[in-house]
Amino acid sequence: MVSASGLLPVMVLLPFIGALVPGLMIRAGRNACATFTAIPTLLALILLGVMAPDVMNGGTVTARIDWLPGLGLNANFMLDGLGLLFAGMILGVGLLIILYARFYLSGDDPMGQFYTYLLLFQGAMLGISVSDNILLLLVFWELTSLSSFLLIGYWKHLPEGRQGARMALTVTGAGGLAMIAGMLILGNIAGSYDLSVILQHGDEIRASEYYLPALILILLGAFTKSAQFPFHFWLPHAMAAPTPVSAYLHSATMVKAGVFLMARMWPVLAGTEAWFYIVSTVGLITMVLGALIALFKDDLKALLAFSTVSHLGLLTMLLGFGTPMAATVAVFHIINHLTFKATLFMCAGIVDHETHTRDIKRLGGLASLMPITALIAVVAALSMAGIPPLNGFMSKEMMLEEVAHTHWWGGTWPIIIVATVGAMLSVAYCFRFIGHTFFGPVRDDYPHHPHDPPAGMLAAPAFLAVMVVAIGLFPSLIAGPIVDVASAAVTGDTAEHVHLKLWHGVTPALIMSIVATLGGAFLLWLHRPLDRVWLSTPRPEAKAIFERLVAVVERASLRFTEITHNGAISRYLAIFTVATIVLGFAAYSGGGMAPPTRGLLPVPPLVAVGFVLLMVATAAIVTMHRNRFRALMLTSVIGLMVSAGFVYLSAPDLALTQITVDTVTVLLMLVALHFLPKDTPSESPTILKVRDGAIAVAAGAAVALLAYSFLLRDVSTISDYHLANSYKGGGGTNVVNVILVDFRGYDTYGEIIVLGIAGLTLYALMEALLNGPASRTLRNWTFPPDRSQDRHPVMMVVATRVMMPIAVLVGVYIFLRGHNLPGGGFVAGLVMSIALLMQYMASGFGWTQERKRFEYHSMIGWGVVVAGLTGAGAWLAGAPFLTSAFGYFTIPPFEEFELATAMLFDLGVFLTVLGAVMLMLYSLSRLARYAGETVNLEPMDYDPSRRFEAAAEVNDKKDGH
Amino acid sequence: MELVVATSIGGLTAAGIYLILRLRAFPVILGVTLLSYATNVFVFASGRLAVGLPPVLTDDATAYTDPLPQALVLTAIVISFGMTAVLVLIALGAFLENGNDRVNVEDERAGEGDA
Amino acid sequence: MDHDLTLLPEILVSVFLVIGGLFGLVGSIGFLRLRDTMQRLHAPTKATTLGVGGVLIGSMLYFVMVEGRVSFHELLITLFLFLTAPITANFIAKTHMQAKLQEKDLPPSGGKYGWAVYDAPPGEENDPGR
Amino acid sequence: MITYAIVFAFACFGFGLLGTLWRMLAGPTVADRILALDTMVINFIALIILYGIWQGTAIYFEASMLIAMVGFVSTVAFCRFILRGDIIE
Amino acid sequence: MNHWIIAPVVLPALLAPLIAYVMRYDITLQRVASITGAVLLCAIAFGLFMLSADGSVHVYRLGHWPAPFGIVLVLDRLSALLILLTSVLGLIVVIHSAASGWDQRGRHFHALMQFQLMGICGAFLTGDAFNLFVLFEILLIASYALTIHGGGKARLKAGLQYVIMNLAGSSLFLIALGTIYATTGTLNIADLSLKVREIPVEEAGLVRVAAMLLMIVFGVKAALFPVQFWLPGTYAMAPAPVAALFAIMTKVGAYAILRMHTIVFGPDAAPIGSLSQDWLMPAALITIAVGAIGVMGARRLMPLIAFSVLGSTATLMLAISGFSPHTTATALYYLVHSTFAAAAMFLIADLLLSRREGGDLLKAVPATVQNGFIAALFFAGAIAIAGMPPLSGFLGKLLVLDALRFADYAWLVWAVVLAGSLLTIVGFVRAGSVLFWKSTSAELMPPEEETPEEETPPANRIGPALAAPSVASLACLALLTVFAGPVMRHMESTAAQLYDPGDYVAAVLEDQHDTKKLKEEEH
Amino acid sequence: MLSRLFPHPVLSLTLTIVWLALVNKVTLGNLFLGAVFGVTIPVLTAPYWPNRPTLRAPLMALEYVFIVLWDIIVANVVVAAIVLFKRNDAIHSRWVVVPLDLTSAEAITVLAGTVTMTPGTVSTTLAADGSALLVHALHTDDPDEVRDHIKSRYERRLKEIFG
Ligand code: NA
Ligand code: NA
Repeated sequence: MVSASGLLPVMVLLPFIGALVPGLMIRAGRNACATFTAIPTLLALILLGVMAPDVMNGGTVTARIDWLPGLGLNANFMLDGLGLLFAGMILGVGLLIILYARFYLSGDDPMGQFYTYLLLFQGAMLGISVSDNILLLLVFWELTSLSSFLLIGYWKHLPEGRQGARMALTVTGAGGLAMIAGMLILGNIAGSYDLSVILQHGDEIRASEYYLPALILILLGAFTKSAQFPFHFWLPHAMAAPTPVSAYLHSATMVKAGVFLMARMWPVLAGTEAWFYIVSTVGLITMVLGALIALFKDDLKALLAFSTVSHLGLLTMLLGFGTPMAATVAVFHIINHLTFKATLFMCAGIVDHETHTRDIKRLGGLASLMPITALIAVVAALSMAGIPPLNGFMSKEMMLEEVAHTHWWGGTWPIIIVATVGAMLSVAYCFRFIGHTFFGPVRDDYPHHPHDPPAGMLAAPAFLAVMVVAIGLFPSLIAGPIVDVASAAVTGDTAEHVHLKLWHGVTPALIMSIVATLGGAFLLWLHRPLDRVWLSTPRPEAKAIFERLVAVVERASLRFTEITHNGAISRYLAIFTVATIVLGFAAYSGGGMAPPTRGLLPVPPLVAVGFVLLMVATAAIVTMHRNRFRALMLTSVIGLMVSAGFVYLSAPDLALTQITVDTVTVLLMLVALHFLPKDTPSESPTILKVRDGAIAVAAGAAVALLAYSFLLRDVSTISDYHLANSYKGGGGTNVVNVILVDFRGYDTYGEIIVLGIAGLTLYALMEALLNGPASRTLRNWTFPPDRSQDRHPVMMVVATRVMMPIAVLVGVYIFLRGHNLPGGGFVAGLVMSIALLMQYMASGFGWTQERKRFEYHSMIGWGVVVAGLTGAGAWLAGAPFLTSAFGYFTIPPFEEFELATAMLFDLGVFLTVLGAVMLMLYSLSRLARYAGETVNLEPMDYDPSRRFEAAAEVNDKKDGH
Repeated sequence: MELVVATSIGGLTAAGIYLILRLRAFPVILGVTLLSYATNVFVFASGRLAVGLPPVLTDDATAYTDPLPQALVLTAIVISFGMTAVLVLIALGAFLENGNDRVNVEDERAGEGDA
Repeated sequence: MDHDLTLLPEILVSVFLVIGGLFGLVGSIGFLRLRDTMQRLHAPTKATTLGVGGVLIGSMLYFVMVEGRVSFHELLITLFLFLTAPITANFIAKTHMQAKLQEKDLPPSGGKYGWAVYDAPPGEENDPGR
Repeated sequence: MITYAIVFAFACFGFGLLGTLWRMLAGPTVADRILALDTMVINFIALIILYGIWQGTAIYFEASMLIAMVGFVSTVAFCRFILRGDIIE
Repeated sequence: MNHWIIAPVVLPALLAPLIAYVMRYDITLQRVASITGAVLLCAIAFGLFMLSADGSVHVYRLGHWPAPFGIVLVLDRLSALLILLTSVLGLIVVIHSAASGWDQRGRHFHALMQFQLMGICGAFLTGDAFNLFVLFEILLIASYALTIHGGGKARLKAGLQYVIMNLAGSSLFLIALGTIYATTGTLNIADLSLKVREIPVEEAGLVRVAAMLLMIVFGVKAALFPVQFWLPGTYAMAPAPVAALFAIMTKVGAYAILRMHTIVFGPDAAPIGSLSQDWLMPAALITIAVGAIGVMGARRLMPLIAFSVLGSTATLMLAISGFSPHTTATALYYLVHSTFAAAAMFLIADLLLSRREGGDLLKAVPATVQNGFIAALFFAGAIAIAGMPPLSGFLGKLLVLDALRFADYAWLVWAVVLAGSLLTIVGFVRAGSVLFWKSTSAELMPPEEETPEEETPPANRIGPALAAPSVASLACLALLTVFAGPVMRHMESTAAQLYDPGDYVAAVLEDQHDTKKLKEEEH
Repeated sequence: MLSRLFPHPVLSLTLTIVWLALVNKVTLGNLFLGAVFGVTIPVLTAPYWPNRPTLRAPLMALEYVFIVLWDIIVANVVVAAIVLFKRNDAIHSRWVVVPLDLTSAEAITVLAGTVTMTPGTVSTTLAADGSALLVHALHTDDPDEVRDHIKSRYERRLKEIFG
């Protein structure tokens, strides 16, 4: 047992591991590729064989691997009878399909891919069949959807393949998602996601109030997968896949997953009214409907596909009956269906392969041209039709037997009639399949002249056909044991053994069967007129409906997205603002406010004047903003008044900073505005303006109220510590500066990095612009002809020459005093840059740039590095980043002065600010030269002293003559 | 005074928001500028208002205004300066490349996908 | 403002402050009532300059005579204002000329070249970048 | 007495501020508006100095000095923008 | 104090200027430096991860000032996890941008990238609310630059919108911080935890507003309804490696919500109550729907991916909205998944689009070279982000659904998540089918003039260096799947630590008296 | 060598004084520090001020300063009177062209500045070759008189000062 339980996960893993191989082996040739695909399958089959005896003896092989115990999702495997049956089918048929596909696929088809997908699919199916954890089962379940998607869409150049694959994935994927919910509910009722645990909680589950939702959700998964009405429509379209895929997916594996699931969950979910009516009804409808449609399909594969639908319906119905016997019959029929359906698919593939058509109306008389194929197909088809002594007969008989004593919607008769009709239709399409394909006169208009294919292609169907006969003749011997253990696993009843035999005597079932056979033959005889009626009857085309539905959803989604995410940032912001106001208000209303603790400070008249200026300027910006230049000037007024407020309210540092920053900002904006339109067109309709106005006023009022509320209330803050420790611990009397460079130096470090990045960004963007289409726009730039000819006026140049050194000195002063009085590296950097900007404005870009001593880039770099290294320097002393040190020194003849590492840090700030501001303006002003501005070589338009020299020259010339 | 400050904040916020809801980059930039004035004053006000008590230590002063919000505002001013600069230039770049300075993406539905 | 002041400094300081205030006021009045832009340019650039000058002197005197500490800061501000005011006026005048006036509205310069706002400097007459 | 003088000066320059604001909004020419802004700055400097006297502190000195400096720069920049479009060329 | 704690900030911050200035003319040197930096960052992050794995909280007091007066960095399991995640993602992205040549399409890419990493790591580490703002701004401004890297009109417009949106967000952040300081008088997160709880419920109006505003700010970053609108446009237009890196940016918002909620504004803080939960779950649900609908309706690949990322992030937020140790653990698992899945998707899309004619329009054009390889990568990425097995997205989804089963309206949560998954799957299937399958069909229309913005690149093959980052992202997902058990155990303990903030608060504030004394002795 | 170290001796002196004014404390240490800045800053900014002018008559410059200061005070009173008491239509503004003999840029600038700061006149623009100054007079009935006043009172002195 120990070894066996180790083998189980290995068996499941083998196909997945093997899936890596074909892609690699394809270079070694098609045979090698096929062989190496077969090997893992074969190995898995061998492992299964090793474990089989335990199971056949009534045991269960289990393996438990912890995967995600927190969730209850574990790689727990369990091989019981049902699992053994399915695993055997999956691997056995898989092996045959691998063989068959080797010959079926043409040289143009990427065979490596095919085998990879096939093995992935095989692994997933195998996983489903032996999962002992429903979450694990879900994993494999979804994997089958995915891998079958790849298989169905294998011929990706065919639109039918692509559509079929998408439809299959959509439908089964949707079912799978529903099933996730169902399984989660189930697990929660049972308290575990382990199947073996769940199986023991059947009564509890059925009694739970969540039973019905769980049931419906799980059945959605099973029905979609097994193509039950009304989800049956995807299956026929999956037939666009290569025939080996169809044979595999639609006989033995994929579609049986749903049936498997119902069988697996049977002990837990079955036996209730809900189960009975939902499952058996859906199954019955599917059985009849599938058979009916199959009868009128001309495409061999489509016919088989609908017959599959029909048989799946049959199986579903049986499981739905909820009786152990019915379940046992279902198990038996699963085996039988596998054998004949896989055979038929392969035969259809052979026909297609040989004649290059699958259209039944273009076929006929193939029996003499490809006798072996015909023989195999006839055997399988007769079995499907339920003709003795083949295996299909037996399970059909047993099915009808179950039907005969099932009480359904008020009696047994309704179901007997409907089931018999189903069987009749089934017989009819089976006869049609063989009759219209292989019998009748030989034609001379086959698209391609057919003959029997190579043995390799025939081997697989032939083997299965033999099985069809053998099971029919010796059911107990061949199928009996496995049916026993499998049905025991479904019903949980190990005591009862089914006695599979051909002859049960004259039973109601036999009568129904005879009626069905005769009726079927009669239907086939009437096929031509019926076909005409069928074709002229309007009926809903499921595929069209589905595609229309998807298209509608798609269009609706697109519409929704286009309306909501239409790139209208203005609206996004409006929503943002409104949401903030609403949520903020909602938050507020959950609390209250303490009574005010502070009195109002008086408002001197001058403050009132400043307030008027501020508010009028603000209002004026709103009303006059379309004249951009004017609006910009008005922001200067606001900046001025805000600075005034800072001065009045004891914040000199803020005033300094605000005023200098504003100036640089205005300069930047002016440089940009030069290239932007000078006016903003009036575009918003009035209603929009009113709306925005309302939002804006609401937001303003909210913020004002918020501020007003806290302004009236005291709170004790941490800054007492800063005031107390600024001088002692930080070495400065300007507490704000000490906070900036010491207490919260890390913020400042971040802040200069922001500036540094801004500088870099502007530079990088400018490069991108000047190398992109924007440069074309710029090159076509025309300057207004009436602009002033006064480019670098003499007076300005001279004044700047005097002022710049003074401004630099002021910058130095502001830098040095910052630690103790308002000022510091940041303002100093701005003052320096304003001094330089003055020079740029006076003497022009070209001349000034030529005299530049420092690279702005490197200035930023050095700034950030100096600040960083100053901070890191503390590590040398074993102290944390940015720990400062300071001391007071006296070097005659200087005054006593203070040196603090914080000043070095501030130097970093200074350098970064200077570098960033200059790099920004430098980058921006490069635009002008692209727009055709010349580079000036002289500092002023015309040095008046040259007038004198020029005159002298003229005089010299005159003298010379 | 408190009322004056609160109203100023409110006025600046309202104007700022009205402008950032406009359709062109330049008024939006102006709006952002006004908004950052508003937020700076707001944060500043969180230290409450004081007249004539600058937080520079002197021997004769008995009380100081709260220095911490001032430091925060300084940081915020610098950051918003950098941000404004980047905003202005991106707006300019977008204008030069697009030929207009609209902030909203125009409806230029390019071709239909064929899924 | 409860310092113990002696009369003379108080009078001196007050006089300068009042003078400063008056000139500031005159400048503003002129700025408001004068007829055209060029006229308005005269009022503030002069009157306000002296207005601020008066205040600055008042401030210096106050700190020296009342608070007893010498203050040169005001001198610096004066220096700045005196350096910049003419340039500012000059620029604003030129702005007005460029925006509202034409060369023909002005008397000729009397030389070979016209006024700098309208005429390119020697040697750059044909520069397309201008 | 100084108190009265300061209040008087406050009133004068305060009136000046309002006057410049009016001129700035009313124009009519762009030169008027720039001039108004420049004058506003100068009035503002005077007010800060006065406030310094009022408070008896020199701590606002840097503010007025810087305003004098940057006020000039922005006035020139505004003018250059009208004159040439490009303020740095 | 362990100085390594600040290394994730200082290392890139020092490296970036060097790259930008010293190496500015040599792209090879930049690449070497950038990749080396990223590798070092990974190593440091791993070290910190191990350091914090025992559940200890490490506090780094910048400037040696005691909390709450100076700024502190706090390393706990959560911050260590996110830094590790950031650094690994950073390495992946840096390699991709070097291998794909994205770093050459504009200036200063690597420097900006380093700054970006610095900002993100800093945001995860900081224990100070205002400092969080500063680091947000760093990571934002770097992201502005990276968003418009390489220029182009659509990208600039998208960048402009991104900047505007975030500037509005930053303003709100400041208002929130102002209100916080005004009501509590402190900025240190641990200290806030204490101060908020001291406020009587009936006087908590203002601090509640502050909490809400903060959550909205973080909601903007995390792209939650109704402030999610910016994300699709920005991510769709950003350069692919940048968009990949942005996978972590939304997580910064998620992180901040989680951090502030558990330490400061948790439901045990009476003044705040259940403020965060009340709106987070509906917002997340609507966002999931918006994302899924966006995927379903997308006609272009990049918006499709962007919307799927929106949905994925919203699923994360949904898990966070459970606000219990268990739901948070699942959220953290999903966070890691969502980050790598989004990154993988963007990188793979880049491999495809740089080889494909006709831009990202979902329309059949002739197949690119290595159609199959790219298709396989795309398939894997789509599986991951749509939450299909076998990758971690499926496990994450199961975890989230399972964890939220006791939430109010659990059925609605499940319905939205599952329906969202379906739409996402269908959308991706459609896209993949057109991009990879239909492109092989013969009856292809000749490529039209659609979006010749990015000129058609040469049909170059994908070498190992170029494939590695995408494959590595997928490999991370695979590892996350295989080792889901141990990973979840770690997430459980991370969440447990998060919901027991006593240690955090004590570690930050505990030895303040000692520190103060030490500081005084120094002078 | 010396000229490279002191590109602008007057400027250096000015800066030293400005420094003292900035720190607002006249001590030997500050004087020394100011001197250090006075030397270093002009060296750094020297490239931006080529062709430094020479002051030929420093005393005369001092005289000039006092004359101008006096004129400014007078100017303000005069302008105040005009502004306050003259009716708008009684104000006769005129343009005045002042042909220049000065050729030094610095001298012209000082002259233009002086004109602006003194009675009722604002200098507006130079001729493109710097040969004339356009002055706006707030109120005058005789532009020639204004021109002659400017030339005799200011330009003559400046010519001597700047050589
Ligand atoms: Na420090
Ligand atoms: Na004059």
